[in-house]
Amino acid sequence: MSPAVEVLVRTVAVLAAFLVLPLLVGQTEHKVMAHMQGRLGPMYAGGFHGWAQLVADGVKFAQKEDVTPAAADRPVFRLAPAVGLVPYLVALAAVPLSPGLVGADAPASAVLVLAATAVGILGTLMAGWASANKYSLLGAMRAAAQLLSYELPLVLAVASVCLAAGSLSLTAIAGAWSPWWLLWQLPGAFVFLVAAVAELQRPPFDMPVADSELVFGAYTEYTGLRFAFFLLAEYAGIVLMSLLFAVLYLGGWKGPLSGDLGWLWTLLKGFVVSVLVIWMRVAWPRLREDQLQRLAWLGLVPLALLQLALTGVWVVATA
Amino acid sequence: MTGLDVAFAAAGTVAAASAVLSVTTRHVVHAALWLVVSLGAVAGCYLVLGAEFVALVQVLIYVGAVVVLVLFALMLTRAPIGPNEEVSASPLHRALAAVLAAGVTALLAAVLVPLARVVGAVRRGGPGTTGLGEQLFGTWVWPFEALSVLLLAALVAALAVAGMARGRGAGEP
Amino acid sequence: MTEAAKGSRAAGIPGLVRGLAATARTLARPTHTSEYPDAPPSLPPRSRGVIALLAENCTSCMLCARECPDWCIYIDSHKETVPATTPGGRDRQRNVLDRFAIDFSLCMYCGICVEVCPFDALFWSPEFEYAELDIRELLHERDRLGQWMATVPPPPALDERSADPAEVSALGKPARAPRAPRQAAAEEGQA
Amino acid sequence: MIHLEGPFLLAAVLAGAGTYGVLARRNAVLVLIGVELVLNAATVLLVAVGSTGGDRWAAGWVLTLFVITIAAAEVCVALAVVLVLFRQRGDVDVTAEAMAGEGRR
Repeated sequence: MSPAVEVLVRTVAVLAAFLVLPLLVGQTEHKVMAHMQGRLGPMYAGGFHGWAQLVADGVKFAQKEDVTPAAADRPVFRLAPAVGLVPYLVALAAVPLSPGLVGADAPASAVLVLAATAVGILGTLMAGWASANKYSLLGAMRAAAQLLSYELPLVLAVASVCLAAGSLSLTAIAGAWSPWWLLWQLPGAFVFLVAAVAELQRPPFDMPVADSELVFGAYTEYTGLRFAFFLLAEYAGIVLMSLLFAVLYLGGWKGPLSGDLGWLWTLLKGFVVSVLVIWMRVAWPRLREDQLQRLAWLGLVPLALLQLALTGVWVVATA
Repeated sequence: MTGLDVAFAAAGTVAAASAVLSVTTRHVVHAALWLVVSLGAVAGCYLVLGAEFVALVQVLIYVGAVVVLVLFALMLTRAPIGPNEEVSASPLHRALAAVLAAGVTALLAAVLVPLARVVGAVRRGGPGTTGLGEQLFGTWVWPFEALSVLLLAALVAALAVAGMARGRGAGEP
Repeated sequence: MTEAAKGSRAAGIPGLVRGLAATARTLARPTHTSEYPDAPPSLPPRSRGVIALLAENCTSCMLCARECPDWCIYIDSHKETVPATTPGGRDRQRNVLDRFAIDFSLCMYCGICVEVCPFDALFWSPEFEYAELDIRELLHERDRLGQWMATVPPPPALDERSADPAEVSALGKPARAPRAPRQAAAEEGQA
Repeated sequence: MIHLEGPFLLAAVLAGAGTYGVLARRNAVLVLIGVELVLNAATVLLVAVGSTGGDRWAAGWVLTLFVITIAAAEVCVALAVVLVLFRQRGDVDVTAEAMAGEGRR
């Protein structure tokens, strides 16, 4: 295969995964959340249990009018959804499904993924500021405060795993994984999961989009496709964080029959994690802003540092 | 001119142009956004130079944290939409600043560009991520530790400054 | 930190677990959703859907129209003379219903009209699928009201243990003793 | 292979732009943006010479990481000061008379 064709195939594959997996998670959220609340969820679109609901939603969004508020900062307002969406696409390309199955095999892919997700927040900030709406601005500022606070424990937790594996490459990390890590890296895994949910601004950490206080936070003024892009970014974020959790803490493609079907294991583990993320949304109430910061700085950061020390001591002791 | 030269020229042009825009724009928040573009393009330059890890850290820390903090501060200190003449000094002041800035650029370029031949050319032969780690925790381990103390001190200082203001605010009738 | 905050912190983790458990339990149970257009809803007996009219019973007495709190019942009628059936008898006048309409955009389903109708001409029907796209089309005329009579459920059976209706129990009673003649009573009074 | 003229020129331009930003801006946060640009001029230089592979310049990358860390610390403190300033004076104009709000308290 010539390099050009290979690049094309990889790009198309990553793009397809980027468009399909979030829809899958979204539909799972529709159905799981509905059943957890004693409802059925969408039942009509597509015939069988409403499987095409999100496709129909997409068509609906595409038909809607694209409104830019008169007082808004037009270029920034229009650019924000792309800034929010593209980093997740880049990050998803670097997450391996199995040793040979990765969109772009970067040597320091763990750092690449973290760096890309850190850029995604700019989209929210731009959207919130450019909307010329006080709720949007408040939502953006809450999002900024929240994401800055939770970035630190997230990076520390990932650093611990990288330390344990002795590599910054996600492929090598999952390669070095052994079931013993489940216990050894448990505090780090907990920190990562909580911080990831907070990074995604999902309930119980959805202060920035708290509908009863801020309408829809930074996305209040958005309509049509641009709004759909933000939604897609949220679900792509769930996919990304779940796959990352699977690769970092659950061994990725390791499992029975992992020879050829390793990628299936990664997807399956990632799916389980995303169901957990959905479950948290259904089961728990939203945190207050001060509780949010307290949890990050007094709970997660010390725990992540503790995990880092534990990992370091163990690595040095066994070296 | 090699292919890499062209790539660096492209990224460098973007970085330089957006840097100039970020210090000349009259929109407060646009300045920070142009800074994002500039820093991102600088990260691209690092990538072209073969320093992936430094590029990633640049994006992670600079774009992900520093600029977000700057934007946060801009929004907290009133950042209206639209051009605002108040953000820059008087025209005379600006002209003087421009002369000085041009002087700095000319001086640096005059010193550095002849040096370029002396130093050689980039062969993307940097230490690599592994080498970087070895250097960081070998030769440079004490400065590294000192930096971590600096970070801690900065954190405490920021908290103290914020707390000081709050204490005073509470004291006011 | 206050005592209350400490208490809530202690209750935090079990509370979170309870939340997860409750949602998981609901997930495992059948849902409450009724798929209405596909599956008919199971309405409680005697539910108040719409008011049906049995026009044959209506005497145009106007009681319902007058008792209606928001005056949503429209009745037009005229008098007709029924010729005497017996020779030498009197001609009788009779009300004939021309129009009976209920405006369901005004009706608040209080049921007072059904209660006050002395001739059992109005009934509650459980039928509820009569939504219209235009509010003016909710003014339903006599024939439409009459069609709903078919959906009115039969009246509930009488309670077996209840006392017999007055008419029935009256039949079973022995006849009263004949009154004393008026004369005798007058005499007793004088004595 | 990349000729070093490019990186060096970029560093010069970034430093010039940063200088202009520091001198010509009145908003304290925007002054900070100028400072960031000057710091980036330095890191561009460091990375470029660090990538030449010469032993003399081997520390370039490490120093870049240090500069980035120091920049983060600096921004952290500087913004805290700016926010306090804003809370006390109601603006962040660095050309206004020093502590114009002092008389109020």
